Amino acid sequence: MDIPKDKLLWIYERMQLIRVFETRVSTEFGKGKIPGFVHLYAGEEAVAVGICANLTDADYMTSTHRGHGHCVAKGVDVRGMMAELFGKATGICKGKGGSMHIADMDKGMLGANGIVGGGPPLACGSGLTAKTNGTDQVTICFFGDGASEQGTLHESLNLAAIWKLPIIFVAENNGYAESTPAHYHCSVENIADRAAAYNMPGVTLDGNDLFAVYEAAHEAVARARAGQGPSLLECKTYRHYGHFEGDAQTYKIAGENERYQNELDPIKRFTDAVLSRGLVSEAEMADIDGQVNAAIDEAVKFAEDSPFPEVQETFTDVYVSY
Amino acid sequence: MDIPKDKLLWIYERMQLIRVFETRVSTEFGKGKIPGFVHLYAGEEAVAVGICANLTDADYMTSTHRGHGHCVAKGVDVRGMMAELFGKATGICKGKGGSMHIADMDKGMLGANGIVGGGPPLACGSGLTAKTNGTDQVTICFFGDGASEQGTLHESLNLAAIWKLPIIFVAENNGYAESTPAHYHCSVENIADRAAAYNMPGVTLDGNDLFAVYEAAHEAVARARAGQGPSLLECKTYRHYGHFEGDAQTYKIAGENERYQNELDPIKRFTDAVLSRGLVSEAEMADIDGQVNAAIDEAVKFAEDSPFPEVQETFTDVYVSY
Amino acid sequence: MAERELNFGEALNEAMRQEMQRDPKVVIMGEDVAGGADVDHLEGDEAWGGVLGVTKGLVKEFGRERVIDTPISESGFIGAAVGAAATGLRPIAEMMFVGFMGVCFDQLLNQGAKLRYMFGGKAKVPLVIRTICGGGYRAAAQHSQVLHSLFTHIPGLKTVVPSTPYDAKGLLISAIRDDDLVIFFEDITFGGIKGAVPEEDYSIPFGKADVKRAGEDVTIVAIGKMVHHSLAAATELEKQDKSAEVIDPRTLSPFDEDTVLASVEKTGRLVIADESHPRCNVATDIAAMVADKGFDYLNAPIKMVSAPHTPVPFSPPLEDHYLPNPQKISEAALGLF
Amino acid sequence: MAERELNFGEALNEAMRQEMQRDPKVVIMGEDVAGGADVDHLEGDEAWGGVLGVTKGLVKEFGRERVIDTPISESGFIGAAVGAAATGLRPIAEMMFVGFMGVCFDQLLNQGAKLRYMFGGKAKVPLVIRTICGGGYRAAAQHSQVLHSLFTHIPGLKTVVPSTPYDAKGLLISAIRDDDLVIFFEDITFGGIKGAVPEEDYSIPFGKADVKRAGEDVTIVAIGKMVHHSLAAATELEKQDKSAEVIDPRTLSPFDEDTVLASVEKTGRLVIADESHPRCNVATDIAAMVADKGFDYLNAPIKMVSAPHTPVPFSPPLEDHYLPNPQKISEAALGLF
Ligand SMILES: Cc1ncc(C[n+]2csc(CCOP(=O)(O)OP(=O)(O)O)c2C)c(N)n1
Ligand SMILES: Cc1ncc(C[n+]2csc(CCOP(=O)(O)OP(=O)(O)O)c2C)c(N)n1
Ligand SMILES: [Mg+2]
Ligand SMILES: [Mg+2]
Repeated sequence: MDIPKDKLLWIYERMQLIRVFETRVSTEFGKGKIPGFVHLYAGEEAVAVGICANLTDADYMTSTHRGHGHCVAKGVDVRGMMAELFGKATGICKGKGGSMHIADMDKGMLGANGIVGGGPPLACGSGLTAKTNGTDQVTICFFGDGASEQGTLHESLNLAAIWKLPIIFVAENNGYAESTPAHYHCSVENIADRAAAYNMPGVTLDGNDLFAVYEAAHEAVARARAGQGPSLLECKTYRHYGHFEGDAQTYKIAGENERYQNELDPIKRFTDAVLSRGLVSEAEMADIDGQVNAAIDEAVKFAEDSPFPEVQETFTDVYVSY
Repeated sequence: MDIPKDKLLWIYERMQLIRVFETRVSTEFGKGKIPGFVHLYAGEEAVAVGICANLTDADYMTSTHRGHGHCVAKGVDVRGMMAELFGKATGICKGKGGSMHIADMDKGMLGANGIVGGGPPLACGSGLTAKTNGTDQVTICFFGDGASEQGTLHESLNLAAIWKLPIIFVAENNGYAESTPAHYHCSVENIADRAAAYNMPGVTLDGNDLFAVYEAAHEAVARARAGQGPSLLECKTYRHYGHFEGDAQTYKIAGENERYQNELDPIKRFTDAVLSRGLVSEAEMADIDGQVNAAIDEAVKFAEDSPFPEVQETFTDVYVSY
Repeated sequence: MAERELNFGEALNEAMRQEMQRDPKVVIMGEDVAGGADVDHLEGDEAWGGVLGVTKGLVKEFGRERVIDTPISESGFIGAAVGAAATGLRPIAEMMFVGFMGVCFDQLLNQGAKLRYMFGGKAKVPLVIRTICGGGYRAAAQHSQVLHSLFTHIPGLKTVVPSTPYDAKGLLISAIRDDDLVIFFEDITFGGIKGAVPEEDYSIPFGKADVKRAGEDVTIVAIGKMVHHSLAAATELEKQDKSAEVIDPRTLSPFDEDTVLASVEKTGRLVIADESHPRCNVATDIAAMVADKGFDYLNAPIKMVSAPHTPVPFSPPLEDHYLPNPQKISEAALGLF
Repeated sequence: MAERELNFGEALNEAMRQEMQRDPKVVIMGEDVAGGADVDHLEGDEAWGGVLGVTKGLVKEFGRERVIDTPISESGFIGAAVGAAATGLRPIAEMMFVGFMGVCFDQLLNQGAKLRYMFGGKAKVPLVIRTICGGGYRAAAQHSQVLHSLFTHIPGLKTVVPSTPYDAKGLLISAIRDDDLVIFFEDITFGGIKGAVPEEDYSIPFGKADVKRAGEDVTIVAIGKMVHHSLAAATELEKQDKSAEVIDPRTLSPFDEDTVLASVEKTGRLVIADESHPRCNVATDIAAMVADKGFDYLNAPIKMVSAPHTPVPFSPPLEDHYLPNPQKISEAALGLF
């Protein structure tokens, strides 16, 4: 499947934007600038970007604790995201949510989620809204391999199937749930094999191959828009960092990190492919790299320079009885 | 597979005991003697009895809101059961549980359950106990077609699979969850097709055919005792009554009740089979019928004659701080 | 006001019907809320209309796209209701019995209740969850719970416990129009209660208690079914020359502190009747509020009449012993003189 | 008493180790309680030993049959722990953060808490659920909750909130030996707390409060982290010539009413510090108890210092504003004079 050039450039830009964002988050976290828990998406960029390359702002998305990449791919402003991580008033959620609760309703981004398995039921909700309103909006529901053992996923897959909801369930199988390998916690080899249990199409694919993700998503999105119901895509991928910042990663196999950070890295593979096929030039890429680095520098500066919220904000955005 | 004669007699006796028990419960409920909610098992006898014919008292069982048949099949005393339904002090749970919470730890019967989907996680628990203790006890986990859409089932099937727990999951697919047909609420045709999603054997069978149930259970129980892990059996069956006493059953298809109460009735089919094959005589069956009727009469009389619990019992069997 | 009388369920049904007519974004979802989904011979008709028949007839008027039967997947469909509310629908979800809320508790605690706050106000969750509560039906430990105290504890949720058909209709209309997640409790024993209910739609504001009976000597704050028991207790107290004021808060979150404090200022005595288990319940919540803000008004200890700290027993004599009743309430009140 | 000092997590670890040595029926289960299950190169070793490392080293001593990593299936494995307890094991299940309890709430509310009662006493559920609670870690709304009030409301559960390493060890040993379902709360900020802990095993009885500081003028009842804040507040109050008695109930259910009432009888003033949301929380529970049973002792209103009725905000200045602290406690106390 041919991807138009402007989309290829957009894809490269988004993948780099995620990568540089996450690298920088790791640095700023290390400096103590970012409080709380942070789960980095670096290494999995081809999944979020390959999927979101098929969407518009009107489409919905539910996410996970590892949500930065999903947000960037869906077009959420990185300045607002970085400011949110810093807990600043200019954050996309006014600093009240933080890394695990970044959301942007204007972009259809229904929130990162600190509860593993929290997203799939919400996805059925936006799917139901689209169906009820008769629009062609689709919902992407990202979840991890660990989340696939959560009952909410089962219930949501079944609901989406019987109601023919326009949802693409995307299992991001990065091999681990915290320190627990997928081959231990999951009773089947491929999560997508479970699609049959709901009478929906299921595909397992190389999640570090942008083109494979893009194509599978393209088909699933078309199905969903056409009212033919949900699909389940499993993208096998890997996280370059630990589960969260601070994880010693002793469970990882020797050489695994290196292999995924080099030959199996999704951005490197994408770059090699488009360069070797002459689809994009090195100069164009260098240009994008420059913009991306500038955007992240600017986002960090914006976050640092922004004020913290006024303490009165503690009591807004909720009915407070006492 | 040949079933020994004493077992055939036991099977007939248990099926009749369930049938007469339930018929009588319906009558006593109609008279206002049995308070609360009552869900009758009549019509599904071949499932509970066909499964339990392969068990000993040491084996475990988890049940559902429709639990009377499971209890009787597991050997729980019908006097204690009837007294429980009447709310009497002599009830198997001292009258504190009622129809939806009948339990008998001495028989490995871990309780009916008012929560749909409440049983499967508990079954993983008794399975884990047996595995940890190194015994050959198996656990039977009964659940309805409606319960198969509950997340707890998914989690439990996966847990049992990865831990190779000695559990037989038995889907009692009676076609309805309350008034909602299985073909609406369930995204696959056969619940047992979902076994593949957990890498365990799954079989769909005619749950009104005692022999089919017995044989499938025989194999699954042997597997479990041998440490080969769980299985999923789906028994297609039917309830002769409404969801609970008082249900007008307008959702049932014309003639459906009659067909299942006559030609497809599990007791009638068993009777015809053993009689025609000369395995059991009419006299032997009549004998059993007499005993069963007497046992149920005696259970009702016992229940009626028993006292209600003393009100102080409200405060026992729990730590009461206020 | 029309003299027309409706029973409790009819009042709720009318509230939903009128709101569905008014606003096409209102949908109903839950197990058997219509019933018989995909059963051919029912055609447009329903099989159940909810387990107690409260949604009866709505599917005929609004169709199965707006009265949606769900599988027994409460995390799934309550979570879906949250997601649908956040994206523009206004769902009314029926969570059959409040005792089942445990199977979808995260959808309430961490999703529905918190989205608006965590997202810095950029989402709202206009969702009503209707649920059956209460003892007295011999439905045993899992099906007889009250649990409104749990939900009142959680920020981001509103909790409503009507005691009359009139209140039920007006409060449900307010709940449907509210932009927050509202849990709406319907006592299982209210089927038989009748009362005057206007035909037109009307709303009763949240956070406004109703003085169900005026009195001078003792204040009784009563929740749900306890309102009726307290009115009976007040009649009994009258015989002992004690005049009781019975206050029905109607909504627990928000809670109308002012009406309660003003009454205690007048009477100097407070009894709170709440069918909840006694620890950390709404009775303790109200007692604590008054022991703080109304301390100087009090002439006597605050008495709470609650269920004991045990599960609900099945056997009728035990359940009767377990439940608060008019006699326990009047005795508690008399003990203050 | 040994002079040896342990930190909070080490004290818990030792309690579990000693109980596992003593009783082969004790098993541990939870997500990453060992970590790295089925990872070949770890062999007998673990990867994590729990998210905060509290179970570190136990898998080496007791093996993966007794320190069991679970999938992220909390309903499944907490329900399994209930079932295992009912059939003879004595599991210690780790439910990482208390904010996740919503995903398995039914297993607690309707199964673990109620089996013994519903079955007429014929089952017992000797299960401990350890869980991380509390704010201050900038972990935002879902990971910073306290929620002990919810569990204290539910009959059939016991709730334990230790505040020191010494109490943590002794209470956890009691919890493991208890035949009921115990929820054991471990404050996320306690990692740095150290204290003397005897090497031998010892148990601290449930329902026995500890007077962490004796005083004459005002009683401060404080839960978990609030004990430390209240001790700091007491030091501050001392400077204002007010002598505060700080009581740590240690277990919320059972609750030691006598110690609190005796103290209020002496001081005439009561402040309760509880990090919970303010409605229907443990502070209101204690306040209501005293407003009933200790009314005559009171010389002033009862003051509660709780978190506000909002989710926990992420941004540090907001979270600091949200959380109770020594200053809020001492100010509440001073307001009573
Ligand atoms: C209900 C719930 N249980 C446990 C956790 C703790 N937790 C956070 S992330 C995580 C692992 C998730 O694994 P996976 O779904 O594979 O996502 P990944 O981190 O690999 O992206 C766990 C156990 C949680 N946040 N919510
Ligand atoms: C968690 C929960 N949700 C809903 C109910 C109400 N309910 C009781 S039985 C039932 C239908 C169960 O259907 P199925 O599992 O097929 O069992 P059957 O009644 O057909 O034996 C429902 C919805 C419940 N008891 N628990
Ligand atoms: Mg993973
Ligand atoms: Mg069924």
